[in-house]
Amino acid sequence: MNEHKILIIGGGPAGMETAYQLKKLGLKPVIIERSDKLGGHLAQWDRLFPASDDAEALLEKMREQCIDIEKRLNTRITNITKENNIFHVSLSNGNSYDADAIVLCTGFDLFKAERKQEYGYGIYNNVITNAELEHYFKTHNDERINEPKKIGFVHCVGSRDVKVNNTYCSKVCCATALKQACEIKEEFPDSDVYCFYMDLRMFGKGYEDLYLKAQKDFDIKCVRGRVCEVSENIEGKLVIKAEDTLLGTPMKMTLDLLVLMCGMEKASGIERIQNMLNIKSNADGFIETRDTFYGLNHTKEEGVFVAGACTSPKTLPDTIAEARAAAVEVFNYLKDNGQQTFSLRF
Amino acid sequence: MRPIFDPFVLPFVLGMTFVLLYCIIGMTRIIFQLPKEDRRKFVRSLITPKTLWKDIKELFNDCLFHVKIWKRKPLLGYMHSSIAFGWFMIIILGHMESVAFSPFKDMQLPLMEKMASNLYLPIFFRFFAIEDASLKAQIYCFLMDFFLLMIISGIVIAVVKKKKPKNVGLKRVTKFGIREDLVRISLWTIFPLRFLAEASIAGITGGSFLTEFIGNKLIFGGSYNETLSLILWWLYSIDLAIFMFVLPFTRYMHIPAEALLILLRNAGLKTTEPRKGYAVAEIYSCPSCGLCIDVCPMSEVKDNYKNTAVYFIRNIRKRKRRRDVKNMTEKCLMCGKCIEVCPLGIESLDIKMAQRAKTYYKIKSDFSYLESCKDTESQSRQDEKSLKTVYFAGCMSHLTPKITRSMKSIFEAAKENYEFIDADGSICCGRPMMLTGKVKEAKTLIAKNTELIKKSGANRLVLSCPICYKVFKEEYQLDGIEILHHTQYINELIETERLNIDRSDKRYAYHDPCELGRAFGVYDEPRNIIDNIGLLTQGKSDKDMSVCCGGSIGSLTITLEERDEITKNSLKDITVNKPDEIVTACPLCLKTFARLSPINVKDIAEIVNENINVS
Amino acid sequence: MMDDIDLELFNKLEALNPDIKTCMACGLCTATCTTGKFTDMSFRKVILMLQRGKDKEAIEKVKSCMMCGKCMMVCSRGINTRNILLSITRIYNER
Amino acid sequence: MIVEGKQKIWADYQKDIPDDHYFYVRSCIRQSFFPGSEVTFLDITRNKLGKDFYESAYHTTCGGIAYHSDSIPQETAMTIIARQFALMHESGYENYVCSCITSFGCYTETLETWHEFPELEAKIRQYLWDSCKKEFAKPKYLAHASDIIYKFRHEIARQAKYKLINAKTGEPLKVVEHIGCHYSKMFPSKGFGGAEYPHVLVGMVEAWGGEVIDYPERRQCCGFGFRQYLIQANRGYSISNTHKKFESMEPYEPDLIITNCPGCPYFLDRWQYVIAEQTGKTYGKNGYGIPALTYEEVAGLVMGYNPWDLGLQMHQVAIEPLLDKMGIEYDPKAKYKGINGKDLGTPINPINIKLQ
Repeated sequence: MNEHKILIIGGGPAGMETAYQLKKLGLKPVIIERSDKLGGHLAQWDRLFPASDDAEALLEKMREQCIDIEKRLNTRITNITKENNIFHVSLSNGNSYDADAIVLCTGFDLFKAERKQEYGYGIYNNVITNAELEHYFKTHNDERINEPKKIGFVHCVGSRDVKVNNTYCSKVCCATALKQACEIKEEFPDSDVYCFYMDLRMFGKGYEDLYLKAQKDFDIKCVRGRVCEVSENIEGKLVIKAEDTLLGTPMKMTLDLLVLMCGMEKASGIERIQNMLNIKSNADGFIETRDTFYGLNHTKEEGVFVAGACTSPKTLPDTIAEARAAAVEVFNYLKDNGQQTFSLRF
Repeated sequence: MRPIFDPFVLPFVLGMTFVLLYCIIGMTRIIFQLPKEDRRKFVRSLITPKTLWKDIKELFNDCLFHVKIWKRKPLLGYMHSSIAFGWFMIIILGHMESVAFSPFKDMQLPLMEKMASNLYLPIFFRFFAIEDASLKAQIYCFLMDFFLLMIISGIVIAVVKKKKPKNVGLKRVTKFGIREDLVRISLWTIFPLRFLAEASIAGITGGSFLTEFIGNKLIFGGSYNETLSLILWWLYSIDLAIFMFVLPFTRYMHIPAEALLILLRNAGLKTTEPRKGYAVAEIYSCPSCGLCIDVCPMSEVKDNYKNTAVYFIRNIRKRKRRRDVKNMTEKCLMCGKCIEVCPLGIESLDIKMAQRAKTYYKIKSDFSYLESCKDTESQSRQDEKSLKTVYFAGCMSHLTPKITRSMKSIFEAAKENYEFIDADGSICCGRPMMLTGKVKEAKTLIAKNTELIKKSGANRLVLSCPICYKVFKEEYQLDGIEILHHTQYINELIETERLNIDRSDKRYAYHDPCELGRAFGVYDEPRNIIDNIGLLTQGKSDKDMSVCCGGSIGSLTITLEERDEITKNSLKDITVNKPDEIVTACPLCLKTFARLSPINVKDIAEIVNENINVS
Repeated sequence: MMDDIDLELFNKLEALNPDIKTCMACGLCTATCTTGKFTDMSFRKVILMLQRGKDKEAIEKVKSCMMCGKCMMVCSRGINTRNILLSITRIYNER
Repeated sequence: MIVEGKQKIWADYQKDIPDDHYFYVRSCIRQSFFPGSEVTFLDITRNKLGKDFYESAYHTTCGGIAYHSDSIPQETAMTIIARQFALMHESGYENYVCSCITSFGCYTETLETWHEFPELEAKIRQYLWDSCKKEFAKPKYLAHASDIIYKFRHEIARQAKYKLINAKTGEPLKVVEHIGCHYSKMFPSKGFGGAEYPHVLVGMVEAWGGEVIDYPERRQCCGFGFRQYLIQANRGYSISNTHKKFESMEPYEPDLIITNCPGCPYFLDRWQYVIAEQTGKTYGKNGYGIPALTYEEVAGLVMGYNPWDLGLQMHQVAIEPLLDKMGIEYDPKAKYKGINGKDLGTPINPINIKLQ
């Protein structure tokens, strides 16, 4: 007889926070993480918008909270069956669990920039992604970033674009772009930094201040218009074309560095788990929630909960809030159904 | 018998000669720099009895008694008039005394010597003459001592003011350099030295209560030490010389310059060039008193007090780099408060406007598109001849539809036959353009508007914006068309009972827009209207002392942050007596206040409209 | 091609009026413009044109400005539009 | 430039076309612009590669130019195309290959449209019956002629007498490849290498020893663009577009431009003359232009065909510098002689660009 647990699939911010809150509610969460450490995408990031807070400090705090929580790293789910409201979960390391509830915190994948072929990622040397720039900020080690004089940021790469089948907004790229623009300008004060945007969606607290700061203090030049194509000139510099839609004229310029703001896509391999649990995707490819308001932490399958960016692109504050909400929802579910885990404890 | 000459008079004689020559040359230069027409006007004013009488009256009132300062700050007034009038009286009495009791009266002296002695004798009379025991002489002695005491009392106040400006009601005083310190100290010491010099010799040559009894008896113990006395007389003379040699290069130049300014002003002259003629007379007349510093709305913002009128004038006078003067000129809000408090009434705004007109703009305006602009036809106009009134809201009023809407409804309530001439957009009145110094371009706009208004056939023009009002009053030539701001118009409607107003017990504070109040003295009409509607509360500084709202388009370069400070300060003044609502009569003030005001801000037309008695 | 544009004058303008940078192209200035009733004046576009090296077109627009200051009153970023227009007429040459 | 990145894309965009048995249709304008090209194509495929390429004398225009210049509606264009398919069907072929990129685009567009809207296909079937009493079958495979050469590029390289290599220096020739817009820009999956980095011509150039250059305006249209040229008032757009491309490729000093579309070699060739006459500027060395050839002409040169038999004298830009570089022997006197030896006449020398 296996111990009854609550299984959290994915050890990113959503998973860590859900686990921590469940533990505080007196339940027994287990985090299943396919990589060798907790943190998800947050571990790849250097600083966080809107105020360039240290990502590592936040991650450290979250990891600390998870110290006493049971974790299975380097582990994948191989099979899930459901019987009398109990999930029998087999893992790749041969272990298995009986779970009273499952919380999917599988997060997202960054859009693969090479799919926007016209931007030449993987073909032209000086085209990089937001994640790579963040890695540069962390390590200062990227030979492509070499005293650039002119830098461009392309917003909405892989988002709001029917040509890559992603019609949704990834929500975090505008603020990330301006944050990174300010940071790279800080690093190379003599450079000119251009942001090519369609709409600047600075919806969150402090985001508009970030926008103003970027303009006023960092002289970031925001150009309304999507970059249509990138090529390389004989000196190996990038030539980009876009329309300045506010003026209605096409513009072409040479850049030393182009940063693609890759948006969020559903996590790869998530369909496998969805199939095991009989859970559908929504039109954007993310996991479908029960509804848009009240059932945001629920799937249509009883006992399977969701938190974070696995259901739609989310910011970190959104994710953390949703993780906390998920913990409460799980708690209520177990209480109402008189599940074993619950009766053991109370 | 005393000697008739002593070398110690020489410094004074030289100083006096220098300062007289300097003033005569300076004055001549100013008069020659005047445009021909102005020069003719000036000469004419001097031979017209009416202006001449005015000249004399003002010379006394302003130069000697400083009536204006008295009115505002009595202690300062006393300080100024005691020194100025006292000194003046000492000079006059000194001359009279020296004529009456001259020790050389009976001597046969060569003409030159006589003239020369006449120059210094009144000043150093006590040294050269021996007391006459006659009553007349005693009276002279008494008066001389009296005025000397008066001056010294004034100087005591001046010293206190310098140390603690707040004691005389000033927050900030002008900052000065070493030269100004020197001249000030020399001025302050003239009369104490004179007192000591006269006191030292009073035992022999006589004196009155101050010099003889207090000075001679108490300080010198009634004795006479010839060397000490001579040293004091030398010091007195040298001090006078220092004062006179430095005077033309300091603020004390305002003493002679003011006299000239009064004459020029009474001749009806105005500044046309920023650094020539009339402007020079004004610039030299500035005593750097700094009264304009505290009242300048810009002083609210740290460091901006350096842009106030006194520093502006000083920079022009010092022929500072053009760019500094230009920056100061462009920063000014043009609210005119500095002029209001200026004891000399120096029209520094005119100098600023003249300076702005000197700005060189490489790109010229082109309003040729206005030629094709059709006469704003009005559908409502049935019979052209019966049209009495046109309403011109102006650009800014289009940002405040509550004003235009209220005006429309007031016109209708008063059954006015009117036409809203710029209902779907104005041609700018030209005042903002004027303020940038582009006078010629402004005239183009003025001409176009003139044409449109004249075409309407009306005989009255009602305006909602004081910015427009100013330029319409000053620059437009709309012969036969009466120009009214809506405060004046509404007031007239109420007084002639064409509009009936309901009363409430609401408390209103009224803010005087600069270009309506200070510029044209329209203070009573709005107050009268408010009296008919509710209760008028007093602000901390009303009417001519009203503080600019901060929104003024007079300033070209002031930043939004700086404007906000001014607005907040102005609001503080207006709401000091806790009104329910703030009322103003300018769309710009309205919009500016509305941003930061804790209570409702309304235009006067709006509150009138709210309270029209329909029955 | 943006690379060939000489922005010396624009940089001068921006140094004198750093608030230019904060424009977010909301279009209030254009919508409220008094001159806009008669011409295609648009302050927002003037700035963009100067930034993109289209000085000539921008100057044509600037010439029609009546300086009324409405754009300054409405600007949601508090930009001193009126003085920027004046600065343009001082810095740029009519060619 | 990261070659592996491109190779990955090329690998992703490969299409399946058969080796043999094609119904071949010619291009309207290529026959008059560069008459040697299609002949050479058929000669290479039939005689050098030993394949079955069938032509029908009843084949007409595909209607593409009329369609793209808004002279005929889509249904008309589709009916014309349906008729060509009927010809193929009647001839017993299933694989359709066309010489023209415009046609290729129209065929692809038509087939895709019918796929999405079968009712339209039924309608066209009726139209074709009503007008010609013909019935058609859709081709099993649709290819562009350059796809065939691409497919056999290595075979051609094996049979080659010359290479795209400078015979004197041994350096590979620098080649600009220009793809017709309608080859894969509309349907990236229908072209070898996709839309952004097409491989069809790159593959040929690299197989035959040349080096492809990737210049900033590579994706730009040649300047034909239908309305830009066909409407006389718009021709300024056409030439300024071409000018932009040459300005962009100039720093790379290309030796040759290879194309796969009827309009492209024409405009890239002829406008060089006009630009030279207008601005005095030539883009080749020593007052010459850059030869702009069709892929058949390049294949022909590589395989040792006589340049004048290939029709290279029909080019405005002199071909001789390229022949010299490749070490191809030719008879300068024979340049303006027709196949039958008859004199074709000699063009008047322009002022700014050398013709021979």
